[in-house]
Amino acid sequence: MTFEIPDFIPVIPELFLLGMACFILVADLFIPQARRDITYGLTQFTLLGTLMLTLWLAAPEVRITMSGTFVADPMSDLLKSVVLLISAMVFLYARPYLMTRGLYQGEFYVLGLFGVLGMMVMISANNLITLYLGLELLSLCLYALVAFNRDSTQAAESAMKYFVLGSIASGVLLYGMSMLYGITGTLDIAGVTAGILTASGEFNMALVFALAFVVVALAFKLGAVPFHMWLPDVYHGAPTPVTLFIGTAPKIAGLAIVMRLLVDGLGPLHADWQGMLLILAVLSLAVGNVVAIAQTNIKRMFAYSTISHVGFVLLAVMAGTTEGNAAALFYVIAYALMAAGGFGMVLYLSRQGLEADNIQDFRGLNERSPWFAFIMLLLMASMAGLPPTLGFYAKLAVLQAVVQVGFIWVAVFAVLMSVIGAFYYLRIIKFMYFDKPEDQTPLSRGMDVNVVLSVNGLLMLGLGIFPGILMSLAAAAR
Amino acid sequence: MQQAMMEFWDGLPVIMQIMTKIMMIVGPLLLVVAYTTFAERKVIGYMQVRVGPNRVGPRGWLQPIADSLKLLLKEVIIPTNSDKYLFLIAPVLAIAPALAVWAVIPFDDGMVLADINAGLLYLLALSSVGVYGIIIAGWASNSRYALLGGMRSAAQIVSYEIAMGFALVGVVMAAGSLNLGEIVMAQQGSVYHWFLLPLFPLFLVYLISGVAETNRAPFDVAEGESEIVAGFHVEYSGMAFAIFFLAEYANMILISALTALLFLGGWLSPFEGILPESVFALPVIGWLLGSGIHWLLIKTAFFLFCFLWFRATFPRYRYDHIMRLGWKVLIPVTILWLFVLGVAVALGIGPWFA
Amino acid sequence: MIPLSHYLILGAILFALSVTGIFLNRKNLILLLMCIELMLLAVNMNFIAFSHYLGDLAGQIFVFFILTVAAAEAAIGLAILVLVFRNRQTINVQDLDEMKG
Amino acid sequence: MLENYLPILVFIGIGLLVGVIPLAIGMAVGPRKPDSAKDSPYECGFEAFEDSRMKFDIRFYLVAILFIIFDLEIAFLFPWAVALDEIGMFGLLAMAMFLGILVIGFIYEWKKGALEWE
Amino acid sequence: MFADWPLLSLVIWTPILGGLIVLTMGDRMPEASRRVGLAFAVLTFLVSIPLFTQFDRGTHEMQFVEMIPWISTFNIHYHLGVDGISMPLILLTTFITVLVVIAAWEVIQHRVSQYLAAFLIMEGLMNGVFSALDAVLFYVFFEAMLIPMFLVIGIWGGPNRIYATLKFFLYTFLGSVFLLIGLIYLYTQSGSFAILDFHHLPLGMTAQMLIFLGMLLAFGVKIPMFPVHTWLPDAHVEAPTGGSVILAAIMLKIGGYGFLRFSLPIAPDAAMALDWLMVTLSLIAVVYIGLVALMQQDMKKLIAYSSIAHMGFVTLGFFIVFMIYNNTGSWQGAALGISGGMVQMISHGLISAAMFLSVGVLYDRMHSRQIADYGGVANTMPWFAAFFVLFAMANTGLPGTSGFVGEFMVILAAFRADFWIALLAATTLILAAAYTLWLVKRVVYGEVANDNVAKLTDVNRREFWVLGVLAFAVLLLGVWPAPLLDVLDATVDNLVRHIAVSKL
Repeated sequence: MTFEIPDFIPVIPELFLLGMACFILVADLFIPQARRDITYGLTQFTLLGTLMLTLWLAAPEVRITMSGTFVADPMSDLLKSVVLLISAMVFLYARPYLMTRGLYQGEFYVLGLFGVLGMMVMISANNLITLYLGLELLSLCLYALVAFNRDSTQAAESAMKYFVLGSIASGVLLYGMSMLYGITGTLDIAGVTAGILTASGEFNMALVFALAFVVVALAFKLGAVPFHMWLPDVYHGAPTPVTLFIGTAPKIAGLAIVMRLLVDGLGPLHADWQGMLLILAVLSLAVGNVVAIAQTNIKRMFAYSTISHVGFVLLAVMAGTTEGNAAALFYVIAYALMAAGGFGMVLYLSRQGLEADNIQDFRGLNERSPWFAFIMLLLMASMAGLPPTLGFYAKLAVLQAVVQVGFIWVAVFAVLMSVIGAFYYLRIIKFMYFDKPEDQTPLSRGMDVNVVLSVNGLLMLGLGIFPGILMSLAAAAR
Repeated sequence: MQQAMMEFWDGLPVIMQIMTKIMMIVGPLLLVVAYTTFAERKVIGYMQVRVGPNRVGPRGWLQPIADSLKLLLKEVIIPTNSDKYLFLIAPVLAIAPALAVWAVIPFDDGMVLADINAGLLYLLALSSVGVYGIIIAGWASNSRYALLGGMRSAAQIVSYEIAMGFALVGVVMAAGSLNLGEIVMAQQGSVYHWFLLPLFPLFLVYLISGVAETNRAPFDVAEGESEIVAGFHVEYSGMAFAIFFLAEYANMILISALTALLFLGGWLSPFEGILPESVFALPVIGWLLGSGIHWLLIKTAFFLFCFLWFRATFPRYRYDHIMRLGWKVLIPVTILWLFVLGVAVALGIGPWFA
Repeated sequence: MIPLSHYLILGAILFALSVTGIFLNRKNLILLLMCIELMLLAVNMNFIAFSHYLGDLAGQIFVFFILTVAAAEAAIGLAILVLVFRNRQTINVQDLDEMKG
Repeated sequence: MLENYLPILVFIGIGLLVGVIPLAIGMAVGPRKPDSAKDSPYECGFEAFEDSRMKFDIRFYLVAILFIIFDLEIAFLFPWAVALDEIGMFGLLAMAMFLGILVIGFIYEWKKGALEWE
Repeated sequence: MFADWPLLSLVIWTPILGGLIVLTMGDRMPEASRRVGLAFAVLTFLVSIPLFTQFDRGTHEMQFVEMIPWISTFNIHYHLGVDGISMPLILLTTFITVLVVIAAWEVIQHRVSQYLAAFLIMEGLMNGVFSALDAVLFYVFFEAMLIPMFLVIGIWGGPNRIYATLKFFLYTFLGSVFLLIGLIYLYTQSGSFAILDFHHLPLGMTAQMLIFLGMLLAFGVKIPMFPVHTWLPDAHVEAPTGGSVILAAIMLKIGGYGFLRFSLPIAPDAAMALDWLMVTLSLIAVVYIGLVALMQQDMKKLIAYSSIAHMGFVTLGFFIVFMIYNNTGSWQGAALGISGGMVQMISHGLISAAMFLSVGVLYDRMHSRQIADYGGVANTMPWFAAFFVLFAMANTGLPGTSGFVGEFMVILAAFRADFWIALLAATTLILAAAYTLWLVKRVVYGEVANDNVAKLTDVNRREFWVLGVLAFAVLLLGVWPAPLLDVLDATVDNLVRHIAVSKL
């Protein structure tokens, strides 16, 4: 038996990223602290380079390689590009914060890059092994990143919680996978689908069990109620740049594995998982939105808001139609962009000695910086789902998919919950515009942060006025 | 007569057959252990220009028997506040793997208790278990010295285990098998075919790691009397102590035997392929010069002697030097050599990888 | 020949044990980490059993990867544990309550 | 094939017995006269004044963690090494990449001082 | 010459562009911001005039149509067009905005550019609401309006502004999401978001009922109908003058417009089945809210309640058509109610704007809205008093003012339906007269109440022009409503014809 040399072309972006991450890891060791900007620059170069490669290699057909473990298709091209773009933004926003806290270390970037690699592998997984490895590569990097500030009690505690619950989720996922493997006799996702279709009736019970394990694990990873316990604490305890990272790109990758494993792999069991997802989604919407109102810490508030957004995404997936899947992709991309901007604003306000993670810290932002108050306004409006911002179309697409399959009352419930959700986003707008600032320190960050954050906010409006591009991309990806 | 014996043998239940075989390994082994202690004292004695033990029995030959009797009759002290069960389990955990490993050691072609494919893996796995004995002993004693000694030797053992593992990977690459018998047979041909030559750096690494693994001088800081009294077994006395002692020597012999098997062709004769075939056909001389268990014993004995020799010659290493040697010298060397080896195997270089 | 179901039951028991351990244990974080490892081992048991009975090697390969990841996970878990201990001087599960959960 | 493992099982049992029996004999035959001085842990003559399971150096943890990682890499190397002849140049390159990444990690920990003891 | 210009797009995007320009000017040069803001407001008004002059009064078809694909995935188009119902509302919007910008000239000194930008952007969005022919486009404009209004009330409002603005926002938002679900349902049925397609979509009774109720929530809150009107007094009272004006003059009309554009044509059978509910609620608004207005101590609140009552009249006019049909068996007579409602909307747009501006004039001088603080204003501010009395008369529906035309038409229609309903509706004339004139009496007439009033100065030139233009418009529409009725005619006729056909 000799190995066939696989087609490496679809994997080039990943290989490039891996090579560069390794290079940066080593190079950073020889860079003195004063020249840490080199590491940062290399990281951005890597992300953008990978983005270029991904776009360059993007193609409308499905390419399967690496003995069937790796797939590149329009969905992976789209999601990877967004993941890379958002990660680049994350690192950009994070830099001033890291510099002022003594956290400006190469490890942050290396862990981040490996996390991005993990996400890319997840997105392109065509085999349970690849899927699991990508997931773990991402998770392990995130655990380490959460604990990145070694002197923070909160960070250590939330890292521990994240680690424990994340590992349990992985274990549960693996257990479900093992049962799937036992029933279908293959680890290949397409094979699993075929296996389920041909499996005889006596396996029905086992299949439902396996499915339940998989769904629970995915719910854990995505933070859907009632498996959301870790999320607020992790968002709260982690250093803000890490919260920013966790809150954005991994959600995209998370949806990617939902798509690959649940929608594609376990597609024949749609009738079984539809109900499960429905319950998860409804609970997430309710708990996320209601509990968020009570939060005073903006990171916690965003955490609960994330939960509610996850509810929306699950709602779209639940529909089980092509439109639903496209809506889920569109929603999650929109969400990642919004969250990047939202946390970017928190980082923007923070400075030496001020975390700016309290909602009160947004007081009077309009007087301190009308422009960034406007940017934040756009971001919050988008999260609340107000037209003409991007968030509205995301919700529209999801609702459309839900109504189409006849779940009108669920749609009504979802919009009611988003009205509740609008309340706490409005509260931030209220603090920014209607209150007097307590803190008069002038806000100034580097030009790069100013520009990108502005673009990020304006994107909410721009993509809100022309949502067609992103929507058709999402539709083409399914 | 022979016929009757064979029939008797075949009539025994399988389990009895196995037990008998095991006894045939364990019995001599324990004897060798006992006399290694004696040899150690004698060899070191002569190296230091003294006589060594010479009172018990003729020229001291009964010394090991006396020692074991003495240890048997001494009290097994269980310190207060110690964890009694763990305290007593620890020595058992140390000796059991040290003996059980011998199940896969081939003494001659086909002369092996369990001819399993994953022999080397089994070996690696069991030798790791020995660490538990040490750590548990250190922990259960409830003594600072024991704990520190236990931690130190555990850290040392695991550190060298990595280098050792890499060295073994080299052997497997060269032999293409995990079965120890097959590894030996892969070295068949002549003395040049022994892995000693192509794997020389790995051989050195393996030997050094072996010494460190067994906590022998010059890497015996864990029980360095001058620093932390006697390491993890400071609280042990009587038979409990004796068992640790036994385990250490059994391990020493094991490492020697393995070195012989893995790098020096095991039972293969060094004259093979050098002397003409006809020589081996001769009676007695042919048997002596040809491959056989005696060559393995000789090689093992040589390395065993080396162990003693090292102890007599080298001054004790400082702990940080030990760790540095393990991590910063041995591991890089092995990894580097694995690369070289990989290329050599792929290209089929030399008489070894063709 | 041991029937497949025995292995599966063993795997299930191990899995249930680990889950029970995780939820009942309120004292020691290390125990928690061990339970997580146990969970992965239960999964491995399943995979190996299936792999053997299906005559398909993929399951065993998966186990290989799971083991590796488990080791990396244990390494990070221990590192975080050390961090928690350094910051709080305790590894009691119940003491992890600085943030309302 | 599985029968080959039976001797091993028996051998392990005997190994345990070799540990247990002498210990039992020793405890039975040897004297049993506890006294507090004898039973107290060895402290170079000091009184044992506290639980001796004290904190110890973080580096022991570090070694343990690094060991886990490296030892598992070896677990990958074994099957590869066995099959090296059959998987050809591609197998070799794949493992070279794998080891390359391992080496990068090794360089990292080396430079970060994880391997320093004093 | 304007016929082939994208007039509707211009009407929408000119003010939005202007708003953004003003916004970027910042607070450094308030005077320049004001001038630029005014320039854009006037420009928009000028652009909107051809909509009226070039309007083809003989057809009910959509005019000035623009249609380009927007979101192809969902078959959504950038689809604009106006008919007789929407065109007057656009003119009203552009006209009122000019006045609001002028009225803010000296009053707003704090964050001027943001204030003006908010109003200009809002103007564009409201024009968008009136001209959108695609449901998603409509919804986008409909919701987007909320944000600038939310900020206007929250930043420049009175002491209790935050409560008021949140309430305003959440009420409206809550209502509108049900509209959204309804629209999505319609999309899944028809495969497009074109409103005109919805009109011709056959729907079952249950679906119609649910859609109608969903839209009722959205538009009922907006207009506002009893019992979801409670946000309005709060919002009006706390909003700055400009905010109150826009809110009363235009935003409320969006609710009425929604009924005509969506509820009636899309779910005619449901509307017919529920007409008792709508009429009852309308009458409650007219009578009960009228009584509530009588009790108010706060001028703005009084006008706010009066607005609710007047809007009750509008909905009465819209939904009484079914009763007329039941009574007379003819759909032709029914058009009167709808036309009346429309005239009432336009007229109320002018009058309420004028009333709020008048109160604003007083408030700017005295910083009080309490009726009790005033008295004898006529002595110190004769010009103002004259205007105020005129507007108050118009508010009561005095013949010769625009208020009269609409109310008269609706009451006339009501008589065709049911005598008692007409009688109840007619009480509005008495009630409105009571509360408005009592307000005028207490504020304008009598002795000079206190020193503060004595120190008042009369309207300045700017205020004079603003009030004067409004007074002119109110009188013009009162004596010569024909141009407006001409515009409405064909469209309303078609609407009635359309709802006459059951969709079941």
